[in-house]
Amino acid sequence: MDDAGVEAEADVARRRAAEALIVDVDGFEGPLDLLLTLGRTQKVDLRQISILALAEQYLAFVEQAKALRIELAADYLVMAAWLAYLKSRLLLPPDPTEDGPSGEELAAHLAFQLERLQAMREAAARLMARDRLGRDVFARGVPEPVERVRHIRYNATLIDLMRAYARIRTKDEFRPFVMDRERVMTLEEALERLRPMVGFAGTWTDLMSYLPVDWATDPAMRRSATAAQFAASLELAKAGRIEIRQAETFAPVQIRRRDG
Amino acid sequence: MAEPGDDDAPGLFEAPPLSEQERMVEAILFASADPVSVADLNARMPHGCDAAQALELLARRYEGRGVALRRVGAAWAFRTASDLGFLMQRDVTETRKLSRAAIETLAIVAYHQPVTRAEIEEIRGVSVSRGTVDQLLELEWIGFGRRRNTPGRPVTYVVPQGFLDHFGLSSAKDLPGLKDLRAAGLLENRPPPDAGDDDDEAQDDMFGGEDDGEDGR
Amino acid sequence: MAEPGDDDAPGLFEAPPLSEQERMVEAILFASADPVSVADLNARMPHGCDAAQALELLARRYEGRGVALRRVGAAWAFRTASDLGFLMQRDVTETRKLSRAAIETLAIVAYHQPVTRAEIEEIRGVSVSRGTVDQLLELEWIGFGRRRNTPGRPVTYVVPQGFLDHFGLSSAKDLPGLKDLRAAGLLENRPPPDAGDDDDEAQDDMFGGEDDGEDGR
Repeated sequence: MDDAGVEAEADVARRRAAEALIVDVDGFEGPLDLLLTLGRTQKVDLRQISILALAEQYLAFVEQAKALRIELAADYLVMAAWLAYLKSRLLLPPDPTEDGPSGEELAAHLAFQLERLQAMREAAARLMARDRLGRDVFARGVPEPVERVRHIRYNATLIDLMRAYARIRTKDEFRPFVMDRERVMTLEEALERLRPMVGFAGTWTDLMSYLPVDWATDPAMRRSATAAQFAASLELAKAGRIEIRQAETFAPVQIRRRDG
Repeated sequence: MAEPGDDDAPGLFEAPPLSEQERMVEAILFASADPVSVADLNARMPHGCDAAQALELLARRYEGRGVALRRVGAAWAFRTASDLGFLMQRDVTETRKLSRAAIETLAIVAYHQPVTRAEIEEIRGVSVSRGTVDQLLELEWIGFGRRRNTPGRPVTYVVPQGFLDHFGLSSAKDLPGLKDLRAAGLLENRPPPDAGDDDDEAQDDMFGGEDDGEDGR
Repeated sequence: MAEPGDDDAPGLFEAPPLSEQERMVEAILFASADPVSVADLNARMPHGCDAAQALELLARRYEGRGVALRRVGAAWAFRTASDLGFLMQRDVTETRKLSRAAIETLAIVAYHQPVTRAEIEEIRGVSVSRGTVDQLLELEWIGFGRRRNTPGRPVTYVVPQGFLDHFGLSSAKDLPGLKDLRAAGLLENRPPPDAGDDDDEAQDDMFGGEDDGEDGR
């Protein structure tokens, strides 16, 4: 075999290897996975891996993929750009004007990431190789269900008892938080009275004529009843039951049933 | 069966020792969803095993344990020891408050014992349902006293030891009086019109009145 | 609390002898397919029992048997001895084969717990699909831990009892090779070297993926 032949053969082998990688591109789980695979071909301990060489391998891979018109996912290209940057920082003497980590620091971190991913893969393999429940080790075949028995426990304290007793004992006079309102007419009371009466008020009628007789004499009661009745009339007007009018200030307030 | 090399070749494959066979039977019966017959056991165990013999050993080993080896028809299974069935129940205790009717009825019995149902109803102002009384009886927070010597001889209710125990009282006389209730802020409304009177007396007048100590308790 | 007769009355109800307690623990654990916690055991056994002590006795009794007492986190379960798995071939339930992504994600959660999704993605160098996480959650091989106290308060993942049970681990500390990995610094979440802001961003883009599952989910 002549030299040219040997060279050609080597070339073919190299191309085949590259193509094998590329054909496999779908099988890689992202750029880091690819880098790890490439790193393993260096056949050294991952801790002694040459990141520079790795970056070159990766970039070559991307170039070849492009040449073969294989579409690479964006993150492969982002990684390629980053590795090209890393490569330049590793090759060029450090630029004192430039901030940020050195090429070595970046390379060391990438090496760490690769080593960590590799370690997790090995851990995963060891984990899956363990004796596993349902495959190597078995649980009880006939578990007996635990029957739930419900007990209801009633609870009452002495305070509950005393409160209950206090409630009964003082039922007649016990009206908590209610003020004494013997001489006050509430809005509810006034509404209650007025509602059935206005049904008959076909013509304008003085509101005061509705005042209950027994509330009309005592001034305090009269005042309360007037106010309550007026408020009630406003409520009824709001509800659309009646109309209200007043000719002038202080003139009698008149109401009338509203039809329809 | 008829395959070559499948024939009994004594000595070629030693059967595992009996103690191993016992472990195997134990594991199979433990994991199996259904009872397993001796034939099935033999089929699943290595060649030359004697499941029946292993079962015997195993049954003896589990004698008096928390689980027992049981024969189910022609097959075998582990079952919970029959005296431990109670462990397969889980008691769920729910605490509930007594209904308002129940606690009021209970309070009336406690303060007015012995008291008839009619009296309870009179004091509460509403009728007392049978369910309420039954519930309190069941809780042993009220009990039956003597029958009243009035027409119809109605039963009376009293508070028994169970009530005192639950409420931490040494006797029904230790129940706080109305004065105490007021002091404790449980009666925070204005004093009744005849304030100043001895409340405890008023209480007696009001409720103890008619049947006044008649049973001579 | 203050109710008399409801309190522990030592000596009133003697706890059963320890040998009886051992039987009880045996019965309860035998009856359950899932691990039972010590607290649950104590709750189900009569008052005054000490399940932990009984468990110790029981574990010794089952040493070398066809079924073994196994600790699973804070709980215990009987499992067939691992050398006898071959007898149970017919009981094997076919489990869906996990994808490589799922297996790796599981290992990362186990070894790095509590770990956020962003951290898993950083370690694997690719985004983690929702399906992968869902599958592992459904198998109860991963579970939710506390939220991380970092911006966005991302959820963390941890391995629960189901994981320990499936892989025959007493605790997450028994994960194979855990110590070596930690000693080698491979369980650290080492941030990328403090690059100029540009680099930082590039890094995020690279590993956070477009669907940037981190934080605000």
